[in-house]
Amino acid sequence: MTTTVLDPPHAHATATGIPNLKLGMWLFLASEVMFFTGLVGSYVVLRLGSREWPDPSSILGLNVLAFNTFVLITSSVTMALGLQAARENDRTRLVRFLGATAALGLTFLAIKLLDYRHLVHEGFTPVSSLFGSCYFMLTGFHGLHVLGGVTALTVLALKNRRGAAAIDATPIEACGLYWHFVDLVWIVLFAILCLV
Amino acid sequence: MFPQDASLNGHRIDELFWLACELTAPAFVIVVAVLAISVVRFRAREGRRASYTKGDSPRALGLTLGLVLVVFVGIDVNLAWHDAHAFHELFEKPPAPDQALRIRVLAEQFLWSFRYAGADGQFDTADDPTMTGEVHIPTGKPVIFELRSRDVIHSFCLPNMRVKQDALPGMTTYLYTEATVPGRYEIMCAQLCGFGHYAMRGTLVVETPEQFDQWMRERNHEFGVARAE
Amino acid sequence: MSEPTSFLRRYVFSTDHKVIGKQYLFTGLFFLLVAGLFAILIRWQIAHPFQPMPVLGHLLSSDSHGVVIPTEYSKLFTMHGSLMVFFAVTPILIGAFGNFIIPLQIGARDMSFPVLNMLSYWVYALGSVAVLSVFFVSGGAASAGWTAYAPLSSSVKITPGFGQTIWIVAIAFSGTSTLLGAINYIATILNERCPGMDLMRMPLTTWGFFYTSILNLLWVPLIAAALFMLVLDRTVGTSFFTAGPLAPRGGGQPLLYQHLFWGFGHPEVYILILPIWGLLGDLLATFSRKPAFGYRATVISMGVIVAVSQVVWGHHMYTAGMNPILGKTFMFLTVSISMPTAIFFFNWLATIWGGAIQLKTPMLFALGVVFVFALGGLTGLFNAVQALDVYIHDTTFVVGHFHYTLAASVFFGMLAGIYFWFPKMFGRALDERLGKVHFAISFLALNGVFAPMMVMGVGGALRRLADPSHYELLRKFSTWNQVAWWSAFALLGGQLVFAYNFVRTLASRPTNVQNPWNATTLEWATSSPPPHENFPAIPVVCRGPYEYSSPAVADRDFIAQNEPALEGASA
Amino acid sequence: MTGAVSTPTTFAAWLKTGAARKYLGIFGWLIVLTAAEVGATQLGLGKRTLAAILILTALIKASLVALYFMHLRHEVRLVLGVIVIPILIASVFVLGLFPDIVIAARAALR
Repeated sequence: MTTTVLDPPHAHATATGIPNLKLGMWLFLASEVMFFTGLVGSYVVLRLGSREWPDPSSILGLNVLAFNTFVLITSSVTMALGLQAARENDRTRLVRFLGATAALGLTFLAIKLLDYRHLVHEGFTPVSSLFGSCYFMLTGFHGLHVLGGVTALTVLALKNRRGAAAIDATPIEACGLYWHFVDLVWIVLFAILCLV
Repeated sequence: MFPQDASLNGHRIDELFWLACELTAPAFVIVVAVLAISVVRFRAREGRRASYTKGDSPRALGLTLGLVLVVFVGIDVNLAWHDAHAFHELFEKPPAPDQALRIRVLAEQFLWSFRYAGADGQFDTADDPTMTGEVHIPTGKPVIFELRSRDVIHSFCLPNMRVKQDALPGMTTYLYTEATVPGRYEIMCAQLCGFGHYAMRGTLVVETPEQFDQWMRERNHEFGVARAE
Repeated sequence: MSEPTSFLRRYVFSTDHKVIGKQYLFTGLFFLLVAGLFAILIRWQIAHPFQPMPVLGHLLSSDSHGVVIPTEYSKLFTMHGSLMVFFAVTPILIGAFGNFIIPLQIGARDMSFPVLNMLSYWVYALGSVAVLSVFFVSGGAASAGWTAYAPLSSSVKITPGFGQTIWIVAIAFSGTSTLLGAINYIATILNERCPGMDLMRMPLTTWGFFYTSILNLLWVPLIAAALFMLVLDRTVGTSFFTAGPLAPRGGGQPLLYQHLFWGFGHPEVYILILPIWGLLGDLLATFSRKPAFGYRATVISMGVIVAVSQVVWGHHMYTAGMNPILGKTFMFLTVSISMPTAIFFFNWLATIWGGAIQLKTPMLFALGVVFVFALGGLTGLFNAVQALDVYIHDTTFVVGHFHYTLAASVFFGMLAGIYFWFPKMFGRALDERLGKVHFAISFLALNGVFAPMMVMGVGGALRRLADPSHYELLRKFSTWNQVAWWSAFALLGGQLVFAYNFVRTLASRPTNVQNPWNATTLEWATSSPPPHENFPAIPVVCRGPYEYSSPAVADRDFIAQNEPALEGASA
Repeated sequence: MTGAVSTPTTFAAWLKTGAARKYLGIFGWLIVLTAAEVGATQLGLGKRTLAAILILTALIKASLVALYFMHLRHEVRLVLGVIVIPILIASVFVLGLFPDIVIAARAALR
């Protein structure tokens, strides 16, 4: 097995030694930090500058949200294990872990949608109050990020189903970084949007 | 160039402007002079080579830092210092409420309305004289404008007083001024507020205290009667 | 990778950074023309309020008989500003030059992510279609100003119509394209440098793009967040940025939008000017035949400005009733930007001082930038300090100031770049004589447009007034407005010279001169236009970027970056 | 496959190997902290105390994810800079919003 065969496009030696895809993903995450700063920061100052703010627990179903947190945290572990499998060049385990991660992401989204339906049914909508606007805006944008992640995971799982060459772990690593970041955002949202 | 200054503190703005001109003009002259001299004197000519200097010598570094220091102390700190004082004088010293005339300004697309406290000295009572498009103030007495907006952001701009202040929906902002020269001046809206923005014009009528008191009495009477009816 | 052969893959959906750069260039020039024509209409209206404008006025709407009515006027300045910033200047400077120059100057075969690069262009193209479509929807184009302050922009009761909403989405598209580009540029500059190309050997142009991309990477997402919330306010009916009677169910904060907007908006002005600063370093050195003076100091100063520019946004909001301590902090930080800027001027002037100046067209435009940017930069101090700014805030003085920095400097810088790199892009040089005529007209006309704005602004003339003569105070400025109008007209005429030169040169026979300016940086070390994947063999860099008039060689006055080490020459 | 690490055959055994074991440990901590968060809301604490506790726990959880799942603990300086600097800038920006949006709005409400 020669190195040229192993070398996927753009995995050539880089000036910094960091693979392009990984560096690019970190840069993208830096921009995501600023994006969520815009959204979360707006929520924080709008809330602190408001006369009154409802107690979230009186509106949101905490058990459902806590379960969803559990789902997303679990998906982060399967993602991390998937990368480990990729590094050990274990194709079967990699695909299974990627699939599990995507499935957990989908579960999160499904629960989210049911939660939305319930809330709207209860009269808590994006226009019912500033809290409603913030809740649906923040969880909505987070949900879209989860959806994007699920798509990427599915594509990667399908791509890595079979092949004779060694697994290129860099795309898995980059996808994992994104997935963990989405998880991280939810951890913050869960605490400051849903619990406080 | 400036519009007529009819206020107690407006001259500070004009002075600041000329100070800023005095501080920046030499820099501009130097830049243009060096450009002109270089283009004339250092044009490419047969047999002459450009000097091979990269500006990384300690001398160049010293020059650079010296320049930075001159700019910082001579221009930045100088201008900011004077400005901070003027700003404090114009915008950060609310006059004592009992010695000032309070006027509520309500901005909406595309007109200004003004409300005085009326004979009882209280706002939001039925005897408050309200005016649209025109506001009267006396000379020699500080005025507090309390600005609100009904729809979008407007900006209450009094060029002859050298002040302006945004009026935002959902909150109250304040503007202080004191007129010195009687006359009719224009009020402009300085913040884009829609298609009619350009026509959101008002009139500021500055009167002598006697004229103003007379005018106020008439208005109080007018609105007091309106209440009685 | 071999060169694609089909027309589509070669010229339309190409992943070659040079092709993408040209796509950006042509699209951007188109928008420059459109937005420029809007400016002509604006100047006409100000100088001749409500008089029918010949030719152009009739394109606006069929029933106004060529008169710019106030509703059209609001749309004109809104679209002028936003098209210029997001669809003309950003794509030309960052999209076109950035794409074309970065890989060539650092000795790379292409960008780090060629497919993403192609995607960036097409996202921008999609945004272009969207932003042009607003002219054809009911209610017409956006009209809340390029700043789109809420609640004017956020409330459909105040500003109805799809145009405003589509406009917001289109700006978000343009931002997304810029963001993807920024990721690509940073990764490319960090990762794809050829052997020997240390960071401190990179040409200043590339440094400019690097810094600009950092600001784009961080702040475009912030405006994206604000724009999404704005769209929600308009479509779903939330009230993030609406307060008072317009938001009966509990209001948000109009000021929050301003903070988010300027949080991005102030870095944005540096995003636009940083590439020009970088380019000046290259051009002044090349045409003075002298190393760029204080290269390291320039690089550090740019970095300082990048850092400070992110914490000065509040100086746009002094009249909004800002917290006093916050106001003072913003004022202090803002004036401190004059220090690194002074270093730039010192270095530029020291570069040409003692040089052997060749007054070629790119050099003329570069010197023009130094002149207009001096005016723009110095008038910035007037706006930076609180009390004075409150008086000139929202007057045409501010408009004059930011047009000197963002329009005049950027425009001249852009033209300098086009004249300079045209031979590299297309294998033939623009005509020098026509270029000089172009410069002379542009230089006089630009000053004729923007200097009157400053004078009138000090006199109290507010911006965005459909008819300044509505105010007695402003009627005395009619002569100045005439000067500005005729200058704007002349400016447009001057660009016809450029357009003629551009088209004629493109139609002429290529000369393929590799290095017409005898420049040292790597883009001149390959053929013109460069082949697919840029270099026959990846170059190896042996020295800094500006070895002009080095005593190490006697027969010529430059040593290219990739020439093998010479005896006695130091890096 | 040449060069591949000899993988433990059973899944259960594999989960006990170095990296996998570490991930599962972090997972345990995250679950415990989440439970603690939910529990804290039931204690009837003051609003400020509760907020402080929740923000602190959320930061710890976020750090665990960033340091171990995203491997920031073992990253080179460049990558750290790419992500840490924006977080600092973002914090400064949000703090800059406070005087105008929070403090001024509260003063206006009084």
